Amino acid sequence: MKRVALWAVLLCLIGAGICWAEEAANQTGAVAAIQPDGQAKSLIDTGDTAWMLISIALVMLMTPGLAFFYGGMVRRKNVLGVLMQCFIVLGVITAQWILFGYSLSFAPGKGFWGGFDWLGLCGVGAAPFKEYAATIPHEAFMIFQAMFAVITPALIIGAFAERMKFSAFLIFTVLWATFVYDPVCHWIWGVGGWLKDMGVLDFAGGAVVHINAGMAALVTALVIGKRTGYANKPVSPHNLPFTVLGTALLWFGWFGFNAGSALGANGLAVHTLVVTHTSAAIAGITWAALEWIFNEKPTIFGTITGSIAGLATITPASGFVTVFAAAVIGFLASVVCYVSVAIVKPKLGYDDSLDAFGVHGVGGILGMLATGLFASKAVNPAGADGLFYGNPKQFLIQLVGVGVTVVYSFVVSYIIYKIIDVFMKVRVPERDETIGLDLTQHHENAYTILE
Amino acid sequence: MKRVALWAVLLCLIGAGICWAEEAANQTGAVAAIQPDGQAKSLIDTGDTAWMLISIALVMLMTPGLAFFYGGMVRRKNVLGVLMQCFIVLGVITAQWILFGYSLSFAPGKGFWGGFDWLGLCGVGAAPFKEYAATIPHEAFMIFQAMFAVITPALIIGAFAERMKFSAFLIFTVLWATFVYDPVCHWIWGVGGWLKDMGVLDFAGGAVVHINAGMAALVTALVIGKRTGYANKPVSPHNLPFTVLGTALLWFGWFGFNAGSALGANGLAVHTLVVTHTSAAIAGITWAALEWIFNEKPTIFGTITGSIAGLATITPASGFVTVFAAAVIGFLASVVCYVSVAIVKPKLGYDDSLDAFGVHGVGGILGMLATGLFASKAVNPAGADGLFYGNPKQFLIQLVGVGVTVVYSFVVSYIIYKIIDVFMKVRVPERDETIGLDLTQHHENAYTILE
Amino acid sequence: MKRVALWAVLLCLIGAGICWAEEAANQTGAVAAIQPDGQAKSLIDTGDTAWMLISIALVMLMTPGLAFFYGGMVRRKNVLGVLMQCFIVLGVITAQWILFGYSLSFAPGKGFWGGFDWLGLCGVGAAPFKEYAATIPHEAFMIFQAMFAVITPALIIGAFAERMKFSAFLIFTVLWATFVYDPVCHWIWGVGGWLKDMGVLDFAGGAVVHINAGMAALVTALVIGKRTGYANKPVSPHNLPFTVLGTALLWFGWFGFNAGSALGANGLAVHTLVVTHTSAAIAGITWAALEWIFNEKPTIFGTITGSIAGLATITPASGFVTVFAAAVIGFLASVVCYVSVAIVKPKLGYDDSLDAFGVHGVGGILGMLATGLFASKAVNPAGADGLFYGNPKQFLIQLVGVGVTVVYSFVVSYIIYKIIDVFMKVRVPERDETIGLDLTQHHENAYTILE
Amino acid sequence: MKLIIAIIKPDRLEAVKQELYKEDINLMTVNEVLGHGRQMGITEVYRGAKEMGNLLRKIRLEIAVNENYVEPTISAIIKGAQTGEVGDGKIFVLDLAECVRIRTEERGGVAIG
Amino acid sequence: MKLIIAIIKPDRLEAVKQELYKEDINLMTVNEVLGHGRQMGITEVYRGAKEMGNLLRKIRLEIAVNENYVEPTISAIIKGAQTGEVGDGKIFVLDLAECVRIRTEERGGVAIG
Amino acid sequence: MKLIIAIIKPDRLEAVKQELYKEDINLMTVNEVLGHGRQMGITEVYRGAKEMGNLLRKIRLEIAVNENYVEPTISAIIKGAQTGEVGDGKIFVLDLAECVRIRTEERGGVAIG
Ligand SMILES: Nc1ncnc2c1ncn2[C@@H]1O[C@H](COP(=O)(O)OP(=O)(O)O)[C@@H](O)[C@H]1O
Ligand SMILES: Nc1ncnc2c1ncn2[C@@H]1O[C@H](COP(=O)(O)OP(=O)(O)O)[C@@H](O)[C@H]1O
Ligand SMILES: Nc1ncnc2c1ncn2[C@@H]1O[C@H](COP(=O)(O)OP(=O)(O)O)[C@@H](O)[C@H]1O
Repeated sequence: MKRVALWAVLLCLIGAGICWAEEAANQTGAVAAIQPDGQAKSLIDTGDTAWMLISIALVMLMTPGLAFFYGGMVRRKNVLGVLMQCFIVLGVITAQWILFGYSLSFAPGKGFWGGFDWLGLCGVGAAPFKEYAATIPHEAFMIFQAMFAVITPALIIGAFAERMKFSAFLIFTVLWATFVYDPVCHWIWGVGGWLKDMGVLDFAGGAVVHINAGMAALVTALVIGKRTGYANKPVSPHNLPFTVLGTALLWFGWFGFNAGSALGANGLAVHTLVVTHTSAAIAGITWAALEWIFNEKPTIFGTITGSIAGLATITPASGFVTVFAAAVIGFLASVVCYVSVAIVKPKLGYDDSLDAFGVHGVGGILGMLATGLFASKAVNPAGADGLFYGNPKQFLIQLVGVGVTVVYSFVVSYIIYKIIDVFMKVRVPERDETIGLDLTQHHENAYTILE
Repeated sequence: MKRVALWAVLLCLIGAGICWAEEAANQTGAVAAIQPDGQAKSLIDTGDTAWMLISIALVMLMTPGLAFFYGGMVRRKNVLGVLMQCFIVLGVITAQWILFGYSLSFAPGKGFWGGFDWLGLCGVGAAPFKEYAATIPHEAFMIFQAMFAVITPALIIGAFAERMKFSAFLIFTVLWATFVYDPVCHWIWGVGGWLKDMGVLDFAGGAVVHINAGMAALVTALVIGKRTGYANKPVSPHNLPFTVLGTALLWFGWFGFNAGSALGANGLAVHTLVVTHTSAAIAGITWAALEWIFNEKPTIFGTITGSIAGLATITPASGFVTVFAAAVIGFLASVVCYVSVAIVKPKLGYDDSLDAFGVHGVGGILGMLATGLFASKAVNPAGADGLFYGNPKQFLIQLVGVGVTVVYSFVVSYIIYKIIDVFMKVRVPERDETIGLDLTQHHENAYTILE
Repeated sequence: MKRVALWAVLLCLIGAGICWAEEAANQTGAVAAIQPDGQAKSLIDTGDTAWMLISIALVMLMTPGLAFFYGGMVRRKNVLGVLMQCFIVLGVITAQWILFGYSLSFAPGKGFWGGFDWLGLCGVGAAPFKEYAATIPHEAFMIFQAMFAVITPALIIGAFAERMKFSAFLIFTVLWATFVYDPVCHWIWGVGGWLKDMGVLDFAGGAVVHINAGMAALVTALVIGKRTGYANKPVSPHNLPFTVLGTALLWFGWFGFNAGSALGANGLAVHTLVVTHTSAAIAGITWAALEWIFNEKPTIFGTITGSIAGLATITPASGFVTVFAAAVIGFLASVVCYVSVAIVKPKLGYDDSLDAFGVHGVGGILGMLATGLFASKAVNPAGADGLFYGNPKQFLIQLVGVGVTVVYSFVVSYIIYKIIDVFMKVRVPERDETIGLDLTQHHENAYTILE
Repeated sequence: MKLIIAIIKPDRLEAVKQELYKEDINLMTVNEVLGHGRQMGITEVYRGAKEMGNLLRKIRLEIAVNENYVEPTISAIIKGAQTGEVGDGKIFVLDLAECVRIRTEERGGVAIG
Repeated sequence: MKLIIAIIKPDRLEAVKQELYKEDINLMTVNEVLGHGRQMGITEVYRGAKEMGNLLRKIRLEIAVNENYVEPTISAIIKGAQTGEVGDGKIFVLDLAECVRIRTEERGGVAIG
Repeated sequence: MKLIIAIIKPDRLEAVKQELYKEDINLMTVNEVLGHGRQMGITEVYRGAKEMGNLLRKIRLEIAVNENYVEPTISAIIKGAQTGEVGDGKIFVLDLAECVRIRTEERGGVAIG
């Protein structure tokens, strides 16, 4: 594994170099790509671009946010393991995206993946690509989507936290991004994607991001097995304030995630933001209320779990539904995820350590279906009416979208896991697990005890 | 209390539902509300909207920022209690705002509250509402103001930290938002508000936010009584870096709070930002200097307290004064708040645990009066000249604004507290206080000790 | 030292007052300065201004981000010392900038400093100053640059962390900002600056910020001497998650730092953001790979160090190079900084506590030179072609820029240090160092142990 | 010489210190421990998973004294720490064979104070 | 009466507690310590600076018992903590001269339980 | 057998460990404590509220040794920890009735090392 990493980096650079060398040869591409004047400029709206620039930054911040959200929940001896996995995803998937991930996902094409025209970002410059976003540079859309491609595999980390080998994790992530994320993303969002053409609505990633990651989480949790000693005793979060901090950053970033998906600073972006915030707020208080009823006391851990569930669930619906629908969706998000996390999981007995499936997978499915119920052309004429607005067909379409994503992600994630497991055990040896991932996988300690 | 919470949530949803059902019936409203084209679009400026979108996110982030600012100051056993109170406010007041708070505060009207036309956000859509902001969607103004409505009651938490029952807190917050925040907000900012019509200047919430919250803080601190053992020994902050982190997020968010109140990306917004930053900076170093003189050494805790005082104090003045005035105001903010926190409070002996009154209340009063001195039409033609620019009347008007807010908030906060205290003791039993709110109110621990 | 601080603040206010008094006298200046209509308005682009507003906020957040980045690395007993130094810089340099720093740096002029026309911000208002940015208020450019002036001296803190007297630090910072930062900034960025006129390219501060701070770091580390006990044992970071948090905030803020330096929401800003993110990502994984090869395991501390190196290195190049070049630069950044931090430093044996020189100084030099290699007019017509695009002269120009900055900062920082050392020992007494800066310099503890 | 170890409730530390000062006992070593005693713990709940937290925060005092101080120390601790409720804690007394002051290398009873 | 001090691996705490409960030993005081023993530490690396971390996290138990409980306590601890690998830890037994229950002021063997 | 408890200044730990190694004493248990001694605390100030912090960070070492190692251990600790200033700390020596190595169930002097 050791040197492979470096070689990979070098190879990437060379690969990319070829593309840019070509580019440099005929020059024009690059010029049109970035120069902010002439025809390109006239198409670009500075207000829309300003909102995209900050949305990109907001969504980038979500991955560190997730790192703290998850990092606070694990034991002290594993917190760096979680932070490391999140940050390495930020690095590796950014590279993957630039080299080929963006092309596989978004280059127009009707196949399994998108086309190969945009490998190494060839042709992706300052001129808008109208089919995706007419008033911002194509590069802005590309890098905005890069942040989605980063956070999705990072979400899965919650399922196998505290017991996966770092090298295996790295390989899993790259393969998963390429063979699960990129195709599903293309099908639902890419020009020529078959689910998109069928009419599946997924505003900001209910299926592409949350179901996709959630199913992979379920698979890996099942296959890797429970943490040692899990049966006897629940694991208390080692630093709940960190988890709260992560939630704050995620909520903050989610405004860019959802409202940024409007790809401009318009009424739809504002409405999406309102809807997103409403769902998060209602879901938070709903979870607190459920705990108050069933566990005597509301907890901050529950409240923020509810908010995250509300955010995940509203994601696919956020650009299509009214504020009222958002409140209902937020309410349902907490009820359903509460049942899945606090009742179903212990019954079934798998160890989805930080509830990556229970919150994101379940929330994503719920949100995609809710979109089929509550979507309204009155909110977004570019969308469709849902069942409650007289169009039952949309609900069926959403069901198909959900079904395809669930099955595809489950099966392919399983295959990837198993293949890696043949070459190297994916799970760390028990001794390493006992000592903790920080020391055994990274030779570091998060906190000093003396001094 | 237990089930009440859930029922409340459900009721809200139903209430809201009725409104949206109506809306759906005649359709048009919703369409005009969100659709980003036709006449509505032509009015919306994408640059202004982009700045509002991010300002909304920035102000949202202030409540978690405040949670860490306060959370770091309390003892380890109470940190989750503080975080929980802040997050539940984010949830509950968002719901309140959408259902009726926004209408009570901002629907045009000359009464105690604004009108009831905007209950459940009926009629609040993408079309700008010119009286508030002509170039951004009405929904943007609504949700921007929601964040103000959230953070204001959250500020009060500092006064009764470490000893209030969670259920009592929840009821207090909702009543306070409805009977104190909403009317005062209407009087000063709402179309038809009598203090607004009188000419009271409050750019971003010196009276509406800081005096309002500060007086409620003073009342609750007085009525709930000192923390057990307070007399013997000051309570050292359990995690000052968290308090510093909170300050950073607050300062960052305050740019949205103040400069966002310009409601557009214009010269005034930029100037407001400059003024805000200047006041925070000068106030920070002033407090440090005061400590250096009177306590031998400057502290980080003092420096950030000063900055927060500077931010709170400049808030009402930020859109009306020059940079020079901002420096003076920042300087005065630290001097006055230092006296109030380090000298007056110990003398009077009430236990405003985290100085919610001493910093926000006192800072707000100072800022409102300073606005009456330093405001200048040269800075903002939509404002007024203050005493130093030859218009003593404005100072008197500001005095009225301050007086009304101080008295009203003090009295009504007292009444609300006392009514709740009749039905349920507001203060936790001493045993719970000793063990800590985290365990007794929420059944959680912030940090693990072993593992 | 004690009362000096307060007097300084007062003096500043008076000084500033004079300027504003004049301003007030002839009124017009102030009006034109802020009023958002008439001719001024027509020039201002709301989209560009929105992006600048948020970029300002982002860059402000970098200083607290740096505080946590550094604060997590030191021992528990010194964390507040680091946070305090960062926050006091935020306060003091903001004051310095407003009073005279901005004028010294940016007022047009051909001398050692810029002119004195903008002392106290006289004449700096809402109207754009075309030579710097034609579509945003001049005040926006001023305050954006203020954040750069703040973070640069804050970077140096890493070199002498855990052992500098606070009062000496304060004096050093103000003198350094005035005699090192302001002139170098003027030479490279100011209208009339000789290095600018010579054609030195530094998009967002490779020389002005990183080399400048890095050389000062090297000098101070050499002169102040090693930490007591440094030889025997490396100092483990007391709270690595804080360092990770700081990295997240820095990365987030760097989008404003680099892409904000495009001074508008245009294709160049987007491209700069993409380039910045790419370099950070590649550098992060490169450092991890190097550790994997040479130290058996990749660490999170290494990964984030790499990312910061990548960000610092790409800074001067970010608006001039292709994405491919950014990947190469990111790769080189980690390789070179890794060598400097993990191999050269221990060999030479100086104690640059947190590698302010090893990462920022070295990265800055590398980045400036790389700009001379990879810059391309195809990317930014306002730039120049580098060596690889057929213009070897640009590389020589960059060499001159680097050389001048390296020598000037090294020498003048040394002189400033030595002068202060004559009047007061710059280093704390050994007893204070042993007990820790938090208690001895600030009379505070970061964390409670009991309770 | 005896080494007295006392386990007390965290919020009684201040009171115990005051009582000890009154008896002129100023030297002690303190740390935080978790105690498992007759006192009922408080249930903790994390995402629905309940845990009967049976380890409660306590403070552990270690005080080395000469024989004649043993009883005053014990009664001072009791005075400061007793609330009458379960969980008040215990005092353990051990024989101390030797005591050395590092600074002066003094030994025995004289080194203790 | 004896005061038993045991240094064990952190992940064995739960098992040790269970074994102690079986022997009806419910009272104990626990804290985290760092142990330096025969067990090899794990190298830590910070920006290339390697450090042989020779202090490992351990749990320290303090249990005061009457004589007849000494052997059951020792064997319960061994049963719960033994893995057979280096680093399993040690048990130290000290004579306990006196024991006081703060709540009731009871002394001696009766105060211990 | 003896159980040696030493309270030292945090920054002396490294030196004490080196001195102990020289005497071939490698086994020990360490934790952080707060000490209240003759050494003056440093005033802490929080928003103007002053507090005379009289508890200072110290390191507590616990070392079980056979009789013949007692004096070497004591003098090694002194050598490493002594600075001559107030606050250098104390060494306490207790009789150790029994010692058990959990891994092997060995007892007595042989289990100590
Ligand atoms: N036999 C014992 N051995 C070790 N520690 C004990 C013992 N008995 C009590 N303790 C400590 O004293 C604390 C208080 O004891 P507990 O039984 O709860 O109170 P009480 O003494 O009022 O009955 C416990 O939490 C534990 O830390
Ligand atoms: N002589 C001793 N004095 C104090 N603590 C000891 C002693 N011997 C062992 N310990 C503690 O017990 C722990 C385990 O000891 P170690 O030698 O690693 O295991 P084992 O007993 O299996 O050989 C050590 O980390 C240390 O905390
Ligand atoms: N009698 C005692 N009982 C318990 N701990 C003690 C006693 N005397 C000293 N200590 C511990 O030793 C530390 C150093 O003692 P101190 O009196 O400050 O230094 P010195 O030994 O140089 O006079 C104290 O902080 C305390 O933790």
